[in-house]
Amino acid sequence: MPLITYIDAINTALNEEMKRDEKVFIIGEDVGVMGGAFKATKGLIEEFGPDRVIDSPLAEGVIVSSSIGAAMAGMRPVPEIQFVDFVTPAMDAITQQAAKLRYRSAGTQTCPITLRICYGGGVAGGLYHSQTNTTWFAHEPGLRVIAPSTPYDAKGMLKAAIRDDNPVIYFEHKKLYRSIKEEVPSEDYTVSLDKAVVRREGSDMTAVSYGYTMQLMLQAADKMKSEHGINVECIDLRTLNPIDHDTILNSVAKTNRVVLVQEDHRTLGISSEISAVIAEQAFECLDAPILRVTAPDIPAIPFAPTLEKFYMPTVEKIQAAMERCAQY
Amino acid sequence: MPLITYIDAINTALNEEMKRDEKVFIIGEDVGVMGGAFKATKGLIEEFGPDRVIDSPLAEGVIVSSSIGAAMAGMRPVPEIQFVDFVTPAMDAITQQAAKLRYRSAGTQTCPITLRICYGGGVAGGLYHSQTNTTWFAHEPGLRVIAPSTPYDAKGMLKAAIRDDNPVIYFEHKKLYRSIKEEVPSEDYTVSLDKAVVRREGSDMTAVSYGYTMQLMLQAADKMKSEHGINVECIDLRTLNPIDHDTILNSVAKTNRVVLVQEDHRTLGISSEISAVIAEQAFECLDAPILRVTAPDIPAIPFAPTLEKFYMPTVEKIQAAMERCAQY
Amino acid sequence: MATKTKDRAETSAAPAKAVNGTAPLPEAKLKQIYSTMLKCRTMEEKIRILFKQGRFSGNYYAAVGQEATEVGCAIDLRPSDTIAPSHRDFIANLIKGTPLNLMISQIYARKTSPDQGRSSPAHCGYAPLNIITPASTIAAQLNIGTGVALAYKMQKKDDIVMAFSGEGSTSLGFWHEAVNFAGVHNLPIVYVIQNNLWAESVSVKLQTKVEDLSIKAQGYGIPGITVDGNDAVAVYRVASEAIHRARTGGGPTLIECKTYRWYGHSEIDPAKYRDPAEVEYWKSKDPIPFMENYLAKYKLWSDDFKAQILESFQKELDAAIEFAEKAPYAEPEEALDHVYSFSIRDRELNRKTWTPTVLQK
Amino acid sequence: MATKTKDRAETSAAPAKAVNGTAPLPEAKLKQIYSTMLKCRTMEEKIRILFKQGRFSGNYYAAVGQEATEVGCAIDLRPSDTIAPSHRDFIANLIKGTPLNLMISQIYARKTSPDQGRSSPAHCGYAPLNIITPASTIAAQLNIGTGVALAYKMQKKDDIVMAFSGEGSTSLGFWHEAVNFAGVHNLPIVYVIQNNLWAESVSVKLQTKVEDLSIKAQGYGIPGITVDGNDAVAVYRVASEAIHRARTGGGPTLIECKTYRWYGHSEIDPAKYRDPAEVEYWKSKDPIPFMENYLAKYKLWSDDFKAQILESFQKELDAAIEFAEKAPYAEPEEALDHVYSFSIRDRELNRKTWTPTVLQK
Ligand SMILES: Cc1ncc(C[n+]2csc(CCOP(=O)(O)OP(=O)(O)O)c2C)c(N)n1
Ligand SMILES: Cc1ncc(C[n+]2csc(CCOP(=O)(O)OP(=O)(O)O)c2C)c(N)n1
Ligand SMILES: [Mg+2]
Ligand SMILES: [Mg+2]
Repeated sequence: MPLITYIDAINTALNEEMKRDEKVFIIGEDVGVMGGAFKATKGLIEEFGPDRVIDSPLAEGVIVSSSIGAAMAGMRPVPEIQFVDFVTPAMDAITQQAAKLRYRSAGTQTCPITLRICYGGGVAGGLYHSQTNTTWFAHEPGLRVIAPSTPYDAKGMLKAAIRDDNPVIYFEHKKLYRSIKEEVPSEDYTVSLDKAVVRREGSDMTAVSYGYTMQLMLQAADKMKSEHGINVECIDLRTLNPIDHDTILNSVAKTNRVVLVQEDHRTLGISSEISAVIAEQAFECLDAPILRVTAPDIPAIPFAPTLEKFYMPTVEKIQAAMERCAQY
Repeated sequence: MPLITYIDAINTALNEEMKRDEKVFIIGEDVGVMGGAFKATKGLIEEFGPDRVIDSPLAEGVIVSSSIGAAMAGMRPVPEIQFVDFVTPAMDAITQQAAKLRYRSAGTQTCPITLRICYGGGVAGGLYHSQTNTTWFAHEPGLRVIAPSTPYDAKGMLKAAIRDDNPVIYFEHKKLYRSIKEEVPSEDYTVSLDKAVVRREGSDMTAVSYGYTMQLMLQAADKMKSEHGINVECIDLRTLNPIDHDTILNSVAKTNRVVLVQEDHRTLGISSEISAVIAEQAFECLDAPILRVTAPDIPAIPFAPTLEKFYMPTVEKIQAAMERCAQY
Repeated sequence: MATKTKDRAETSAAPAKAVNGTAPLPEAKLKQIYSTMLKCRTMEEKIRILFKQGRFSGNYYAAVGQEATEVGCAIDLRPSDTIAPSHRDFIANLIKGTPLNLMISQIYARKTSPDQGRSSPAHCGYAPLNIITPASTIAAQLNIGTGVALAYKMQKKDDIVMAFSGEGSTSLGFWHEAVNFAGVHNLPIVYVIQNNLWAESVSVKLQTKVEDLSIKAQGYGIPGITVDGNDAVAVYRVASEAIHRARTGGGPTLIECKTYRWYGHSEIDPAKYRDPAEVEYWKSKDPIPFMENYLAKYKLWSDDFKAQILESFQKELDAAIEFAEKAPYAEPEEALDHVYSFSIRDRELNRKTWTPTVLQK
Repeated sequence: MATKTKDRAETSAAPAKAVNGTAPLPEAKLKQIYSTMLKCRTMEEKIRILFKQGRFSGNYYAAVGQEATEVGCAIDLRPSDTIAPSHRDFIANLIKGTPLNLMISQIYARKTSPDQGRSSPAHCGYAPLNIITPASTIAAQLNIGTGVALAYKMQKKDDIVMAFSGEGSTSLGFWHEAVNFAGVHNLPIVYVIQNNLWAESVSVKLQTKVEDLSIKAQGYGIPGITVDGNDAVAVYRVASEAIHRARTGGGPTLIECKTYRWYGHSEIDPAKYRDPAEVEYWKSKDPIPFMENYLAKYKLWSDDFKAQILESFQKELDAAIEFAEKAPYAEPEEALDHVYSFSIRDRELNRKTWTPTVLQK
């Protein structure tokens, strides 16, 4: 199996799906001749032509709404938002149209789109190139929201998303694009859009995260083992909507302790929902407070290195929370 | 003290603030000659003229962004969004501009706007005239988000908001407009934007809500007392961002049991955050799971009466949860 | 681009003959236009009565007064063409052929409605005839319709999309994004602005500084034309040309129909913001008698002809109302359906509780 | 509305004399325009080198090649006028007078920057001179600027707003909402589109079907004009007229300046999507030698004059770079400041834990 990066996984998935199904097309800013701001769509316009890889006008609203319409009419659009910081012009299309079309038509009109959105910080992107904003969409029933954290999942979940009959928001973390490699099958495969996955088994504590901080969480768990002999079970959430409660709750029933990790700022991040689900459905299982490792409640990631560092969750911050949890 | 409705409280507050400060002006769809879709701005254009009560074009984005700019230049705009279901075109203006202007300019540029938004269901409004959507903004540091549930607060908080130096999102529940009356001072007064308030003292259980369901929660608490002798402490959240943790946690430290009530659907509603705060900061205080009474996770409130009824929290549903909590 | 307008004079409303010579349309077409307008009017006036009688709840947005616009534009669409209607275009369903039982079920929010009672009354779509179920969000249907047109082009079909919007809608950013996009991609779509002078209580003078909204087409490099929206034949000719252009690869057209809604924005709006003289003026320009006169000129109209149409349609309508009134509402739990392609009923109705699986450590 | 354009021919780029007679501008003004352009160029080329040397991180969006546009438009603004800049208008600060130490501190994200290092480099605002600190969001500054213009009008001031945007920005809904609004309210604002043919890698041909973007003004009922954005004098005259109109209650103007960015969208963009011949063509239309020739014609330019400007500016610039490089970053905890008008430090840094206050019941 070839060892590939996260962004190669995305590129390959797009390529394979476009070959498999001629209804699949791509639309977004700079996805064509430039191959995407981060090269996720590199080579696709050369292979599939400008009718299937559309360099759109600078208008996120119509990038998404035209995809919705095209999907209604039988296509499988894969629109792209260059940075989640700029998804706001498409807010209506995503939350009021894509999320509600099936519902408002009692299932007679649907829009299977896969909206790829680049998100996340830690790359000196500053206030407007580092945001997370997953909450806005995880809060909207009718949308599937996924956020793979490994190349294997990046590929398998993107393929599954494109084939799925629901509107899917696919969050790809820019810091993961080239920072990790993994062996990924060249054969066709998909990864479930319904299930969280246990990345590391453990009996002493449950830790849950997604995206880039999932990788940091794994490192912190390794340190907990080597430094304290504590076994942290690490769950990669992967799907932010609808959330796979069972995998989390089964783990908490076993470990009785929970640390939740997110890159997003604290209030109403994804961890809030997970915490609430645990406190409601697995209260008896808890031996300690549910701790959250998050960014502080500030509007976005400031640019200066001192400030960005203060903002971002780190292995140290996660480990400190795990230690507090273990000691409770 | 005159007995007035919630909507009269809003109308009076606007009138008084416009008299007090000529920098205050109103802008929105139908706020002028029609006096607002629900008559919240009735009579104001007659009194203050069309330069201070502006019937805007049908464009929520510029309703908010023009207010931001005007506020930067020294005005005190009070823009209105007719239904929160239609706030999406203003998503960028609210979350990326208003919420972040002070931050991105290190405090040198600010936009004290008070964005009034009508929200909420239970009025046969259907999918697009009943939404809540408070989460989108409660999740954004830099915004104050408030949601009064009584005429007294409606007036006092609106006045405080207009005088506040931060961008404030003022959520007014359409079902409250004319369904409750309260004695409200004719004199000038303001209500803090920082504090939740205990509406009903009790030692057996803490219940928290905001908006219309706050009123239902009080009724359920009365029934818990009369039917079971159980004293439920009811907290009216009032401020959704930043949330007043202390009032809630002090209550939980006393009662050791929690029921959270929201009209919004379940996932990532305001209750999720409150639950997470309690599970993290007052874990020792808990004798029972933190229960949430919410709407189901569906895209919006469907129109048909059977379906709307199924969706909405009711006194019965709240009471049932309180009973479960008490029996635990 | 014969209809491309260069200046104000040309964009003004013009009767049919000014658009495309003087040859009258086929008799059958003229009669069909008329009878459809009459049915629309009859249905909406009836729905208004039903609302006043409290026989359905919610609200209704009547297009009474605007029938020439809607019928003239949409009468020739194929089933495989798509209509993207706004809140005011319930009658688009009648024109395109949605069964009346289903339409009235929509008004009554019954299970038998195409949306099983989920959307508000008047927000009616119908998948088999490619009528997009509208959101209330202004311009949303037009944006989605633009995507349908993109698909049609990609699929090399000769189907087209007709998207309706009010003049108020033109102020919204999404409207602009869609029309600009259609221009760039030369999409098979016809944008119809029904300029009825008011967006709820807001005068068109507060929406935009321009007088004839078709001039906006120039900013997108597409043809634009303004037509008298109360002259069904004029509208029909202008629309036919635009539809033909769209079908044959000529790209989008922006049509402004100047017209008027007789009643309030909705049934709960007394519309006091309008000058009664303005209302009277427009009622005197009622598109239906206008069409009757036109037909009469060609000896195609008689009281009897009208009475026949009305009589048979009344029967149909009464039957549909009876059908709808007898139809059930959806069951409460059905609120949980059609959120996703899979069911969430179990998840929502049966929340489990977990207990520790091992002894305390 | 002398500059209102009716058709394509008139909207084409035209040298200064065609706009407003042939009288040359005052010598001092011509020299000021030139020297400011030269400083902008010098500063941006230096910043580009600093970036390549890794002396600051993030990114930079150079307006090299577009100086005539920016300087010609903004040179006469008062301190109390507002500029609404985009990501590419860092030099607007130089033109309006933001102290160089602060500007370069912005590039270095130091505490001494007007934003204390919060925004990305190039996103520079300066409150004392009414330069809006830009978000990266396209068109956002223009929308906020429209609100500032609304306030100016309400306050009966004769200050105006100048809002810059790229041609790509015109596709965005917000852009449309703002310009339409300004038309309705006749606001004192000048919208300057710097049409540099590319929005990142996307050709203007994929943004919109129209050729001269000033024609979009017609959709909003405001004057629109296209001008050669590399001819500073032409730009200056067009802008002066628009500014005068705005100041005197004549409302908004849309100016399209046809120009070109020499380098990539940002310093990390090799811009391979462009034809090298296109780049060469535009480099041959460099606005600075163009202005030198113009000045020389009136005997207002010499090598010496240029050398003097450069020498003194280089010193200033070097001093500013030294200042910035020595300046500290903000302290980590300062990330918690300026979220609200009140402090959240205590809340974020000292989270309390609660224990039961009464015995178990
Ligand atoms: C985005 C959005 N904002 C506001 C509304 C509320 N609203 C419903 S209809 C309407 C006026 C529409 O006017 P116009 O487009 O002229 O259509 P008309 O009602 O005249 O047919 C408004 C403001 C909405 N539905 N969507
Ligand atoms: C709403 C939004 N979408 C996308 C982006 C990413 N982006 C930054 S600059 C740019 C191109 C801008 O082109 P143009 O308006 O022509 O300005 P120019 O860069 O040419 O000066 C894009 C797409 C953004 N900043 N904001
Ligand atoms: Mg209208
Ligand atoms: Mg450009």
